[in-house]
Amino acid sequence: MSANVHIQAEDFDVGDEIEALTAELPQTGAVATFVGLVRGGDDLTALTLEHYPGMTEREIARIAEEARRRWALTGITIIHRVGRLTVGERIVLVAVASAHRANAFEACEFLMDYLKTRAPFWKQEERGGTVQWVEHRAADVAAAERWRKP
Amino acid sequence: MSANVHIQAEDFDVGDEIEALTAELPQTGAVATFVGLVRGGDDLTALTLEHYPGMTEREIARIAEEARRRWALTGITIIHRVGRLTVGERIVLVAVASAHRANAFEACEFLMDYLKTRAPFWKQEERGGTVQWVEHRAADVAAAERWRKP
Amino acid sequence: MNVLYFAWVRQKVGRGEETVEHTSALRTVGDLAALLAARGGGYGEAFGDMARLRAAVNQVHAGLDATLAPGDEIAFFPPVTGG
Amino acid sequence: MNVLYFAWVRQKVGRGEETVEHTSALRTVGDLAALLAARGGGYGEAFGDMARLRAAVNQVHAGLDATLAPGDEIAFFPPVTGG
Repeated sequence: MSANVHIQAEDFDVGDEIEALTAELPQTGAVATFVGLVRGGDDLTALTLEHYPGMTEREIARIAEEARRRWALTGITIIHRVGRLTVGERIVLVAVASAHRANAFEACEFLMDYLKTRAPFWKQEERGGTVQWVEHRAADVAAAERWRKP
Repeated sequence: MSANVHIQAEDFDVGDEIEALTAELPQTGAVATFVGLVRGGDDLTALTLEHYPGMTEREIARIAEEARRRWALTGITIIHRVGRLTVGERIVLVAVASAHRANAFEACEFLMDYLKTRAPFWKQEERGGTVQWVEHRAADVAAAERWRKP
Repeated sequence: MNVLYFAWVRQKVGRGEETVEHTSALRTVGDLAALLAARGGGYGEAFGDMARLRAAVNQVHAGLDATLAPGDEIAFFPPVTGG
Repeated sequence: MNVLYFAWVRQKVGRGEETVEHTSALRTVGDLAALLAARGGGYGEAFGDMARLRAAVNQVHAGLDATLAPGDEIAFFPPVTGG
Protein backbone atom coordinates (compact mmCIF):
# COMPACT_ATOMS: atom_id res chain seq x y z
CA MET A 1 0.00 0.00 0.00
CA SER A 2 1.21 3.50 -0.71
CA ALA A 3 -0.40 6.74 0.37
CA ASN A 4 -1.92 9.13 -2.19
CA VAL A 5 -0.89 12.65 -1.22
CA HIS A 6 -2.00 15.72 -3.12
CA ILE A 7 -1.49 19.42 -2.43
CA GLN A 8 -3.70 21.34 -4.83
CA ALA A 9 -5.74 24.50 -5.38
CA GLU A 10 -8.64 22.54 -6.89
CA ASP A 11 -11.56 21.10 -4.98
CA PHE A 12 -11.99 17.33 -4.61
CA ASP A 13 -14.94 14.91 -4.67
CA VAL A 14 -15.08 12.86 -1.50
CA GLY A 15 -17.12 10.06 -3.06
CA ASP A 16 -14.73 9.69 -5.99
CA GLU A 17 -11.72 9.64 -3.68
CA ILE A 18 -13.18 6.91 -1.46
CA GLU A 19 -14.12 4.95 -4.57
CA ALA A 20 -10.56 5.18 -5.91
CA LEU A 21 -9.12 4.29 -2.49
CA THR A 22 -11.10 1.06 -2.19
CA ALA A 23 -11.26 -0.05 -5.83
CA GLU A 24 -9.63 -3.47 -6.35
CA LEU A 25 -9.14 -3.87 -2.58
CA PRO A 26 -11.73 -6.49 -1.54
CA GLN A 27 -10.05 -6.88 1.86
CA THR A 28 -11.23 -3.37 2.83
CA GLY A 29 -14.20 -3.37 5.20
CA ALA A 30 -13.97 0.12 6.65
CA VAL A 31 -13.18 3.61 5.42
CA ALA A 32 -12.88 6.44 7.94
CA THR A 33 -12.84 9.89 6.40
CA PHE A 34 -12.31 13.40 7.64
CA VAL A 35 -13.25 16.50 5.68
CA GLY A 36 -12.23 19.92 7.00
CA LEU A 37 -14.25 22.95 5.87
CA VAL A 38 -13.75 26.71 6.17
CA ARG A 39 -15.91 27.41 9.22
CA GLY A 40 -17.83 30.68 9.31
CA GLY A 41 -18.36 32.87 12.34
CA ASP A 42 -16.80 36.08 13.80
CA ASP A 43 -17.16 37.74 10.38
CA LEU A 44 -14.77 35.31 8.74
CA THR A 45 -15.16 35.41 4.96
CA ALA A 46 -12.17 33.43 3.64
CA LEU A 47 -8.89 31.69 4.41
CA THR A 48 -5.75 31.76 2.32
CA LEU A 49 -3.47 28.76 2.71
CA GLU A 50 0.24 28.75 1.93
CA HIS A 51 2.56 25.74 1.93
CA TYR A 52 6.23 24.83 1.48
CA PRO A 53 6.36 23.05 -1.88
CA GLY A 54 8.44 19.92 -1.55
CA MET A 55 8.64 19.80 2.23
CA THR A 56 4.87 19.68 2.68
CA GLU A 57 4.54 16.61 0.45
CA ARG A 58 7.53 14.94 2.14
CA GLU A 59 6.26 15.66 5.63
CA ILE A 60 2.79 14.28 4.82
CA ALA A 61 4.35 11.18 3.25
CA ARG A 62 6.36 10.66 6.48
CA ILE A 63 3.23 10.99 8.60
CA ALA A 64 1.37 8.54 6.35
CA GLU A 65 4.30 6.10 6.58
CA GLU A 66 4.13 6.32 10.38
CA ALA A 67 0.38 5.54 10.28
CA ARG A 68 1.06 2.56 8.01
CA ARG A 69 3.57 1.20 10.54
CA ARG A 70 1.23 1.63 13.50
CA TRP A 71 -2.05 0.30 12.08
CA ALA A 72 -3.02 -2.44 9.61
CA LEU A 73 -4.33 -0.34 6.73
CA THR A 74 -5.18 -1.03 3.10
CA GLY A 75 -4.98 2.56 1.83
CA ILE A 76 -4.56 6.25 2.67
CA THR A 77 -5.56 9.32 0.67
CA ILE A 78 -4.66 12.82 1.83
CA ILE A 79 -5.63 15.93 -0.13
CA HIS A 80 -4.89 19.41 1.20
CA ARG A 81 -5.94 22.50 -0.69
CA VAL A 82 -3.96 25.74 -0.86
CA GLY A 83 -4.87 29.25 -2.00
CA ARG A 84 -7.93 31.30 -1.10
CA LEU A 85 -10.99 29.39 0.17
CA THR A 86 -14.28 30.94 1.23
CA VAL A 87 -16.62 29.87 4.06
CA GLY A 88 -18.06 26.39 3.49
CA GLU A 89 -15.33 25.29 1.05
CA ARG A 90 -13.44 22.04 1.62
CA ILE A 91 -9.86 22.42 2.88
CA VAL A 92 -8.62 18.92 3.61
CA LEU A 93 -9.54 15.28 3.10
CA VAL A 94 -8.05 12.36 5.00
CA ALA A 95 -9.45 8.96 4.02
CA VAL A 96 -8.16 5.74 5.57
CA ALA A 97 -9.14 2.23 4.48
CA SER A 98 -8.70 -0.87 6.60
CA ALA A 99 -10.15 -4.32 7.14
CA HIS A 100 -11.66 -3.17 10.46
CA ARG A 101 -13.13 0.09 11.67
CA ALA A 102 -11.08 0.67 14.83
CA ASN A 103 -7.83 0.87 12.82
CA ALA A 104 -9.40 3.14 10.22
CA PHE A 105 -10.77 5.57 12.82
CA GLU A 106 -7.59 5.74 14.88
CA ALA A 107 -5.29 6.21 11.91
CA CYS A 108 -7.57 8.91 10.46
CA GLU A 109 -7.51 10.89 13.73
CA PHE A 110 -3.76 10.42 14.04
CA LEU A 111 -3.20 11.71 10.50
CA MET A 112 -5.36 14.80 11.12
CA ASP A 113 -3.62 15.58 14.42
CA TYR A 114 -0.22 15.29 12.79
CA LEU A 115 -1.24 17.28 9.71
CA LYS A 116 -2.28 20.11 12.01
CA THR A 117 1.02 20.23 13.88
CA ARG A 118 3.71 18.88 11.52
CA ALA A 119 2.77 19.63 7.91
CA PRO A 120 3.98 23.06 6.76
CA PHE A 121 0.79 24.97 5.98
CA TRP A 122 -0.02 28.49 7.13
CA LYS A 123 -3.41 30.16 7.13
CA GLN A 124 -4.49 33.75 6.78
CA GLU A 125 -8.01 34.76 7.82
CA GLU A 126 -10.06 37.48 6.15
CA ARG A 127 -12.54 39.20 8.45
CA GLY A 128 -14.31 42.20 6.99
CA GLY A 129 -11.48 44.16 5.39
CA THR A 130 -8.63 42.83 7.53
CA VAL A 131 -6.30 39.91 6.87
CA GLN A 132 -4.47 38.16 9.68
CA TRP A 133 -2.21 35.11 10.10
CA VAL A 134 -3.72 32.35 12.22
CA GLU A 135 -1.75 31.49 15.35
CA HIS A 136 -1.24 27.79 16.02
CA ARG A 137 -3.53 26.30 18.65
CA ALA A 138 -2.29 24.71 21.86
CA ALA A 139 -5.23 22.26 21.56
CA ASP A 140 -3.83 20.97 18.27
CA VAL A 141 -0.41 20.41 19.78
CA ALA A 142 -2.00 18.56 22.72
CA ALA A 143 -4.04 16.41 20.31
CA ALA A 144 -0.86 15.36 18.47
CA GLU A 145 1.04 14.73 21.72
CA ARG A 146 -1.38 12.00 22.78
CA TRP A 147 -0.08 9.71 20.00
CA ARG A 148 3.43 9.73 21.44
CA LYS A 149 4.47 6.37 22.70
CA PRO A 150 5.39 6.34 26.41
CA MET B 1 -30.35 19.85 14.15
CA SER B 2 -32.13 16.62 13.32
CA ALA B 3 -30.54 13.40 12.13
CA ASN B 4 -31.18 12.06 8.62
CA VAL B 5 -31.76 8.33 8.92
CA HIS B 6 -32.37 6.10 5.91
CA ILE B 7 -32.74 2.34 5.60
CA GLN B 8 -32.69 1.46 1.95
CA ALA B 9 -31.75 -1.15 -0.64
CA GLU B 10 -30.19 1.46 -2.95
CA ASP B 11 -26.57 2.56 -2.89
CA PHE B 12 -25.61 6.08 -1.75
CA ASP B 13 -23.08 8.69 -2.89
CA VAL B 14 -20.80 9.70 0.00
CA GLY B 15 -19.87 13.04 -1.56
CA ASP B 16 -23.48 14.02 -2.15
CA GLU B 17 -24.44 13.04 1.40
CA ILE B 18 -21.65 15.13 2.96
CA GLU B 19 -22.59 18.02 0.69
CA ALA B 20 -26.24 17.83 1.80
CA LEU B 21 -25.21 17.50 5.45
CA THR B 22 -23.12 20.66 5.44
CA ALA B 23 -25.08 22.85 3.00
CA GLU B 24 -26.31 26.05 4.63
CA LEU B 25 -24.36 25.27 7.81
CA PRO B 26 -21.42 27.71 7.78
CA GLN B 27 -20.62 26.87 11.42
CA THR B 28 -19.48 23.38 10.35
CA GLY B 29 -15.70 22.99 10.27
CA ALA B 30 -15.37 19.22 10.44
CA VAL B 31 -17.10 16.19 8.98
CA ALA B 32 -16.10 12.71 10.16
CA THR B 33 -17.44 9.90 8.03
CA PHE B 34 -17.47 6.15 8.22
CA VAL B 35 -18.25 3.89 5.29
CA GLY B 36 -18.60 0.16 5.84
CA LEU B 37 -18.04 -2.16 2.88
CA VAL B 38 -18.64 -5.86 2.27
CA ARG B 39 -15.17 -7.21 2.98
CA GLY B 40 -13.95 -10.14 0.88
CA GLY B 41 -11.89 -13.09 2.10
CA ASP B 42 -12.56 -16.69 3.17
CA ASP B 43 -14.55 -17.21 -0.05
CA LEU B 44 -17.18 -14.67 0.94
CA THR B 45 -19.18 -13.59 -2.10
CA ALA B 46 -22.13 -11.65 -0.64
CA LEU B 47 -24.06 -10.57 2.44
CA THR B 48 -27.81 -10.35 2.80
CA LEU B 49 -29.04 -7.85 5.39
CA GLU B 50 -32.43 -8.00 7.07
CA HIS B 51 -33.92 -5.38 9.39
CA TYR B 52 -36.98 -4.78 11.57
CA PRO B 53 -38.93 -2.08 9.72
CA GLY B 54 -40.04 0.56 12.16
CA MET B 55 -37.89 -0.47 15.10
CA THR B 56 -34.63 -0.11 13.17
CA GLU B 57 -35.41 3.50 12.25
CA ARG B 58 -36.55 4.27 15.81
CA GLU B 59 -33.49 2.70 17.39
CA ILE B 60 -31.11 4.58 15.09
CA ALA B 61 -32.96 7.83 15.82
CA ARG B 62 -32.53 7.15 19.56
CA ILE B 63 -28.82 6.51 19.12
CA ALA B 64 -28.47 9.72 17.07
CA GLU B 65 -30.35 11.64 19.74
CA GLU B 66 -27.94 10.32 22.37
CA ALA B 67 -24.97 11.48 20.23
CA ARG B 68 -26.56 14.91 19.88
CA ARG B 69 -26.84 15.18 23.67
CA ARG B 70 -23.24 14.12 24.28
CA TRP B 71 -21.41 16.17 21.64
CA ALA B 72 -21.87 19.60 20.06
CA LEU B 73 -22.84 18.60 16.52
CA THR B 74 -24.30 20.44 13.55
CA GLY B 75 -25.62 17.40 11.67
CA ILE B 76 -25.83 13.61 11.44
CA THR B 77 -26.59 11.40 8.43
CA ILE B 78 -26.96 7.65 8.80
CA ILE B 79 -27.72 5.38 5.84
CA HIS B 80 -27.85 1.61 6.22
CA ARG B 81 -28.51 -0.65 3.27
CA VAL B 82 -30.52 -3.87 3.38
CA GLY B 83 -30.87 -6.76 0.94
CA ARG B 84 -28.13 -8.65 -0.89
CA LEU B 85 -24.75 -6.91 -1.24
CA THR B 86 -21.67 -8.34 -2.95
CA VAL B 87 -18.01 -7.93 -1.98
CA GLY B 88 -16.87 -4.30 -2.23
CA GLU B 89 -20.39 -2.82 -2.03
CA ARG B 90 -21.16 -0.11 0.52
CA ILE B 91 -23.25 -1.23 3.52
CA VAL B 92 -23.42 1.73 5.86
CA LEU B 93 -22.62 5.44 6.01
CA VAL B 94 -22.32 7.49 9.20
CA ALA B 95 -21.46 11.15 8.63
CA VAL B 96 -21.19 13.60 11.52
CA ALA B 97 -20.71 17.36 11.17
CA SER B 98 -19.43 19.62 13.93
CA ALA B 99 -17.58 22.88 14.46
CA HIS B 100 -14.49 20.94 15.62
CA ARG B 101 -12.95 17.64 14.64
CA ALA B 102 -12.68 15.93 18.03
CA ASN B 103 -16.47 16.02 18.48
CA ALA B 104 -17.08 14.80 14.95
CA PHE B 105 -14.67 11.86 15.28
CA GLU B 106 -15.93 10.76 18.69
CA ALA B 107 -19.59 10.97 17.77
CA CYS B 108 -18.97 9.06 14.52
CA GLU B 109 -17.23 6.22 16.35
CA PHE B 110 -19.94 6.17 19.01
CA LEU B 111 -22.68 5.94 16.36
CA MET B 112 -20.93 3.06 14.58
CA ASP B 113 -20.36 1.14 17.82
CA TYR B 114 -24.00 1.55 18.79
CA LEU B 115 -25.29 0.70 15.33
CA LYS B 116 -23.35 -2.57 15.51
CA THR B 117 -24.82 -3.59 18.86
CA ARG B 118 -28.24 -1.89 19.18
CA ALA B 119 -29.79 -1.40 15.73
CA PRO B 120 -31.79 -4.43 14.60
CA PHE B 121 -29.98 -5.68 11.51
CA TRP B 122 -29.02 -9.27 10.80
CA LYS B 123 -26.54 -10.50 8.23
CA GLN B 124 -26.27 -13.69 6.24
CA GLU B 125 -23.00 -14.60 4.56
CA GLU B 126 -22.68 -16.45 1.27
CA ARG B 127 -19.51 -18.52 0.93
CA GLY B 128 -19.31 -20.74 -2.10
CA GLY B 129 -22.72 -22.40 -2.16
CA THR B 130 -23.54 -22.08 1.55
CA VAL B 131 -25.47 -19.36 3.35
CA GLN B 132 -25.01 -18.76 7.07
CA TRP B 133 -26.18 -16.22 9.66
CA VAL B 134 -23.41 -14.07 11.12
CA GLU B 135 -22.95 -14.39 14.89
CA HIS B 136 -22.56 -11.15 16.80
CA ARG B 137 -19.01 -10.32 17.79
CA ALA B 138 -17.84 -9.89 21.38
CA ALA B 139 -15.45 -7.19 20.10
CA ASP B 140 -18.42 -5.12 18.92
CA VAL B 141 -20.13 -5.41 22.30
CA ALA B 142 -16.90 -4.36 24.03
CA ALA B 143 -16.54 -1.39 21.65
CA ALA B 144 -20.03 -0.17 22.55
CA GLU B 145 -19.49 -0.75 26.28
CA ARG B 146 -16.64 1.77 26.40
CA TRP B 147 -19.12 4.63 25.86
CA ARG B 148 -21.03 3.79 29.04
CA LYS B 149 -20.73 6.47 31.63
CA PRO B 150 -19.12 5.30 34.86
CA MET C 1 -50.68 -9.35 20.48
CA ASN C 2 -48.66 -9.25 17.30
CA VAL C 3 -45.55 -11.46 17.46
CA LEU C 4 -42.69 -10.96 14.96
CA TYR C 5 -39.70 -13.18 14.16
CA PHE C 6 -36.45 -12.16 12.45
CA ALA C 7 -33.37 -13.82 10.95
CA TRP C 8 -32.94 -17.50 11.91
CA VAL C 9 -35.80 -17.30 14.41
CA ARG C 10 -38.11 -16.52 11.48
CA GLN C 11 -36.60 -19.36 9.45
CA LYS C 12 -36.98 -21.92 12.25
CA VAL C 13 -40.59 -21.06 13.12
CA GLY C 14 -41.42 -20.84 9.41
CA ARG C 15 -43.15 -17.47 9.51
CA GLY C 16 -42.37 -13.78 10.06
CA GLU C 17 -45.43 -12.80 12.04
CA GLU C 18 -48.45 -14.17 13.87
CA THR C 19 -51.13 -13.18 16.35
CA VAL C 20 -51.08 -14.62 19.87
CA GLU C 21 -53.99 -13.93 22.21
CA HIS C 22 -53.03 -12.09 25.39
CA THR C 23 -54.08 -14.11 28.45
CA SER C 24 -53.48 -13.65 32.17
CA ALA C 25 -50.95 -16.54 31.95
CA LEU C 26 -48.82 -14.41 29.57
CA ARG C 27 -47.53 -11.85 32.02
CA THR C 28 -44.02 -11.41 30.58
CA VAL C 29 -41.90 -11.86 27.45
CA GLY C 30 -40.47 -14.97 29.15
CA ASP C 31 -43.96 -16.45 29.55
CA LEU C 32 -44.62 -15.92 25.83
CA ALA C 33 -41.26 -17.49 24.90
CA ALA C 34 -42.08 -20.53 27.07
CA LEU C 35 -45.49 -20.88 25.40
CA LEU C 36 -43.86 -20.77 21.96
CA ALA C 37 -41.09 -23.22 22.94
CA ALA C 38 -43.76 -25.67 24.15
CA ARG C 39 -45.14 -25.93 20.63
CA GLY C 40 -42.09 -28.03 19.74
CA GLY C 41 -40.79 -28.50 16.19
CA GLY C 42 -39.25 -25.33 14.73
CA TYR C 43 -40.59 -23.34 17.68
CA GLY C 44 -38.90 -25.72 20.08
CA GLU C 45 -35.60 -25.24 18.24
CA ALA C 46 -35.90 -21.46 18.06
CA PHE C 47 -36.98 -20.95 21.68
CA GLY C 48 -35.12 -23.84 23.31
CA ASP C 49 -32.26 -21.63 24.50
CA MET C 50 -33.40 -18.10 25.32
CA ALA C 51 -29.80 -17.03 26.01
CA ARG C 52 -29.34 -17.03 22.22
CA LEU C 53 -32.32 -14.72 21.66
CA ARG C 54 -33.18 -11.08 22.12
CA ALA C 55 -36.62 -9.49 22.32
CA ALA C 56 -38.35 -6.17 21.82
CA VAL C 57 -41.73 -4.95 23.06
CA ASN C 58 -43.36 -2.25 20.97
CA GLN C 59 -40.08 -1.76 19.07
CA VAL C 60 -37.94 -1.18 22.17
CA HIS C 61 -35.31 -3.69 23.37
CA ALA C 62 -36.79 -5.65 26.29
CA GLY C 63 -35.74 -8.37 28.75
CA LEU C 64 -37.53 -11.63 29.53
CA ASP C 65 -39.14 -9.96 32.53
CA ALA C 66 -40.78 -7.18 30.49
CA THR C 67 -44.54 -7.26 31.01
CA LEU C 68 -47.06 -7.70 28.19
CA ALA C 69 -50.40 -6.05 27.47
CA PRO C 70 -53.11 -6.66 24.86
CA GLY C 71 -52.18 -5.04 21.55
CA ASP C 72 -48.42 -5.19 22.19
CA GLU C 73 -46.00 -5.89 19.35
CA ILE C 74 -43.43 -8.42 20.55
CA ALA C 75 -40.39 -9.39 18.44
CA PHE C 76 -37.88 -12.22 18.86
CA PHE C 77 -34.52 -12.21 17.08
CA PRO C 78 -30.83 -13.13 17.45
CA PRO C 79 -28.29 -10.60 18.76
CA VAL C 80 -27.96 -7.92 16.09
CA THR C 81 -25.15 -7.93 13.51
CA GLY C 82 -25.50 -4.67 11.57
CA GLY C 83 -23.01 -2.10 10.35
CA MET D 1 22.91 27.99 1.02
CA ASN D 2 19.35 28.61 -0.11
CA VAL D 3 17.24 30.34 2.58
CA LEU D 4 13.42 30.30 2.33
CA TYR D 5 10.82 32.32 4.23
CA PHE D 6 7.13 31.52 4.66
CA ALA D 7 3.94 33.21 5.94
CA TRP D 8 4.59 36.38 7.99
CA VAL D 9 8.34 35.74 8.03
CA ARG D 10 8.28 36.13 4.24
CA GLN D 11 6.15 39.27 4.54
CA LYS D 12 8.43 40.90 7.13
CA VAL D 13 11.69 40.20 5.29
CA GLY D 14 10.09 41.20 2.00
CA ARG D 15 11.13 38.15 0.01
CA GLY D 16 10.49 34.42 -0.22
CA GLU D 17 13.98 33.20 -0.92
CA GLU D 18 17.60 34.27 -1.01
CA THR D 19 21.14 32.89 -1.14
CA VAL D 20 23.40 33.19 1.90
CA GLU D 21 27.04 32.16 1.63
CA HIS D 22 28.04 29.37 4.00
CA THR D 23 30.96 30.47 6.22
CA SER D 24 32.71 28.88 9.15
CA ALA D 25 30.87 31.37 11.41
CA LEU D 26 27.55 29.86 10.34
CA ARG D 27 27.75 26.57 12.16
CA THR D 28 24.08 26.19 13.12
CA VAL D 29 20.55 27.33 12.27
CA GLY D 30 20.79 29.62 15.31
CA ASP D 31 23.93 31.27 13.90
CA LEU D 32 22.12 31.95 10.62
CA ALA D 33 19.09 33.38 12.46
CA ALA D 34 21.37 35.69 14.47
CA LEU D 35 23.07 36.88 11.26
CA LEU D 36 19.66 37.63 9.69
CA ALA D 37 18.36 39.36 12.85
CA ALA D 38 21.43 41.63 12.85
CA ARG D 39 20.39 43.04 9.49
CA GLY D 40 17.69 45.00 11.33
CA GLY D 41 14.54 46.34 9.63
CA GLY D 42 12.09 43.61 8.59
CA TYR D 43 14.74 40.99 9.32
CA GLY D 44 15.10 42.35 12.83
CA GLU D 45 11.36 42.10 13.35
CA ALA D 46 11.09 38.60 11.90
CA PHE D 47 14.10 37.15 13.73
CA GLY D 48 13.93 39.20 16.94
CA ASP D 49 12.17 36.45 18.89
CA MET D 50 13.21 32.98 17.74
CA ALA D 51 10.67 31.40 20.12
CA ARG D 52 8.01 32.48 17.61
CA LEU D 53 9.77 30.77 14.69
CA ARG D 54 10.34 27.27 13.43
CA ALA D 55 13.00 26.06 11.01
CA ALA D 56 13.70 23.24 8.58
CA VAL D 57 16.98 22.08 7.06
CA ASN D 58 16.70 20.30 3.72
CA GLN D 59 12.93 20.07 4.18
CA VAL D 60 13.08 18.37 7.59
CA HIS D 61 12.00 20.10 10.83
CA ALA D 62 15.16 21.24 12.66
CA GLY D 63 16.11 22.97 15.91
CA LEU D 64 18.36 26.02 16.36
CA ASP D 65 21.28 23.69 17.08
CA ALA D 66 21.03 21.85 13.75
CA THR D 67 24.31 22.18 11.84
CA LEU D 68 24.62 23.72 8.39
CA ALA D 69 26.62 22.74 5.31
CA PRO D 70 27.19 24.38 1.94
CA GLY D 71 24.26 23.75 -0.41
CA ASP D 72 21.74 23.28 2.41
CA GLU D 73 18.17 24.52 2.01
CA ILE D 74 17.13 26.30 5.22
CA ALA D 75 13.58 27.53 5.81
CA PHE D 76 12.16 29.81 8.51
CA PHE D 77 8.44 29.98 9.24
CA PRO D 78 5.88 30.37 12.05
CA PRO D 79 4.41 27.30 13.79
CA VAL D 80 2.23 25.51 11.24
CA THR D 81 -1.54 25.98 11.06
CA GLY D 82 -2.80 23.52 8.45
CA GLY D 83 -5.76 21.18 8.30
